[in-house]
Amino acid sequence: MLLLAFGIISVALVLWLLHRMNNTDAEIQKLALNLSFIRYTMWLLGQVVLSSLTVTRLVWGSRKELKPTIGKLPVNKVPKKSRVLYANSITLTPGTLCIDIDNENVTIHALNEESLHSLKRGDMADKVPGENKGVS
Amino acid sequence: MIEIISSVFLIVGAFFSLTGAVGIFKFPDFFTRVHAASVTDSISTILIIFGLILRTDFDLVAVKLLFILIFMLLTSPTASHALAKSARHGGLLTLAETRSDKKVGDD
Amino acid sequence: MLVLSATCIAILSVMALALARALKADTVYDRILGVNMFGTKTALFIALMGFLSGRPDFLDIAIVYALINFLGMIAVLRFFEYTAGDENQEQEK
Amino acid sequence: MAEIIDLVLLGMLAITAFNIIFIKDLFTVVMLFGIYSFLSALIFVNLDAVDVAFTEAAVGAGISTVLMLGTLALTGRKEKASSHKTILPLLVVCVTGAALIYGTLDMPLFGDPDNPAHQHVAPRYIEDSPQEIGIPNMVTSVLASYRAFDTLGETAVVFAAAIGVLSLLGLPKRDRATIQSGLKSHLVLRVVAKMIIPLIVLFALYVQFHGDYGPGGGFQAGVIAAAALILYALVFGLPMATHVVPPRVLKALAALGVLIYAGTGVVSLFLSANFLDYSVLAEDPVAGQHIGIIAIELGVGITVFAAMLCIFYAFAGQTERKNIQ
Repeated sequence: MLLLAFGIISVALVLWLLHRMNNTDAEIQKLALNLSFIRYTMWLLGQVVLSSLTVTRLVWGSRKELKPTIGKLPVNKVPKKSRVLYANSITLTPGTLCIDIDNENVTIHALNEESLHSLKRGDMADKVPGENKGVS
Repeated sequence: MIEIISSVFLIVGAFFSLTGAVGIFKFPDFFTRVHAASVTDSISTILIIFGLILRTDFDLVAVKLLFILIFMLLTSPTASHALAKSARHGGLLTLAETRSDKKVGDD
Repeated sequence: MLVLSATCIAILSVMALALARALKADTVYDRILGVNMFGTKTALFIALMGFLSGRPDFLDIAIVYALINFLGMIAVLRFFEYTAGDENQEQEK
Repeated sequence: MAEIIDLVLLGMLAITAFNIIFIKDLFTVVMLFGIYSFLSALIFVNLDAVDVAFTEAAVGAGISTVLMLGTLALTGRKEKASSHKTILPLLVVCVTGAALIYGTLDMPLFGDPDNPAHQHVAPRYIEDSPQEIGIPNMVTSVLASYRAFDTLGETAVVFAAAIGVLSLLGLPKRDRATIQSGLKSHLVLRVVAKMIIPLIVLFALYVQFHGDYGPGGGFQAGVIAAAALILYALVFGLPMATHVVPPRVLKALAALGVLIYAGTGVVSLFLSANFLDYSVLAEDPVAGQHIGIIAIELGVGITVFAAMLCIFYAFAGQTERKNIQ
């Protein structure tokens, strides 16, 4: 009972602090925990496994296969809210690393051309959840 | 049964972890090494934490493990990204750029 | 139990390798990478150790480790923003 | 297994320490000190000293790394070449070390139940605390009840440290400055930091209120909560942070924590018991103990949080002032 009360107090305190922070920096984030987000997470897990295998092959294989490249991708298709999620997904999948993100482009460092190409095809950009229906 | 699945998860996770650790020595420059480190951060963390969750009674301990997993999956790509970004802005060149700068075909 | 011990040892050697990377680094960024990797592996290691010794309340410490590691990374990056420029050249060999 | 882990950890600790001695780049030294703290906390974990490890990880690896980096930003990162002769100090250190090692030969064996330390008051704590205090985490019951007076002293020390730093450096003013001082260009960092800061604060409060049952307590909780706000200040800039938690509130909070702690003691005095004897705070002595422990842990938490954040504000304010000039 007492612990429950403390729990409620804690949550209230955190919400109040967050409210103050939101008022100060005026950067409010909303993350919709809906079905599409969960589906995206599952898909991302699969991608992580696949690309980990690629990097593992590169680590244990010879150095010749290693052809690091750098490239820019447009992010116009990705809604503004989801861009950070997009950038972090790129970094999370081994083999591709997001170096920079601005309003138009993400700069990506990839271990080989193959992984850069698969990003260019735009699977991940299409799958990132968020209001894809053009509001952005 | 669950025990076996958990063991497989743990061992594969440990293998990926070691792979990443070897990678940070074997890869030639900073940016490629970040990739190697991200193997240990993403897949091996996921596998090991899931392997441990399967060993709990799915109580508070499992929730805490899940909390660690979410926390790490949020922070570690962020840390890699921020580090790579400041390395880039600090003027560190990637391998391809260094090679084209020198105009010499090394190794 | 054997599997847990084996995983523990594997993570321990990963930590040792990360430490070696942090001690012997070409650039300062490599060093930070090593330190960061060391920190994340430590958090995992504590979680494993809690299961190995049958005391999962160690997990609280693992959480603290993950958190503090991130804070340290950010502090280091912030330090760079301050001292960037004048001292970067001498770091790159 | 535990012995092997201990040996490996000790080995890594020694290697790190030697490297710290020989490296002249202070920035690297600070990072290695972070690793050093992590390693020593790991050793504490391995020795089952969970609460100590908690503190070491939070304070040693977290806050002090941040503060040392803040200092480096003020002073510069190269160690001055020493002009002293090194032979004599080395000799003194070697002799002292040898004497200390010789001294350990007289010490009782590690983990020996006949150790004087295990004979004196420890058995009484271990045997009586379940009935007298009735909380599962014995460390908390020793720290907050049996040894409450010592802990009051420690809290006062933290408070005094904050006062000392403040009188030297001074607090930054609360202003909505237009200076861009955070990591403004790191979009990803800002978004993720904003997401995890509530998680950290929530975890800190969990540690605060759960200290009677698991590892942790007021001290650790205060440090973690301060870490969350330090993260905020690092990412969004000091002016923003001073706007969220104004420095003058912090000053008041630091004093308030000590006041709560000592006030609990005074209340028990008025209820005709000894200073900080909580048994009289409720009808049932055990319940009274519980109330007292929660109250003083809260006091410790508030003071530590406020003091740590005050010290960070003072350092960061100095750094920013230097940067503007």
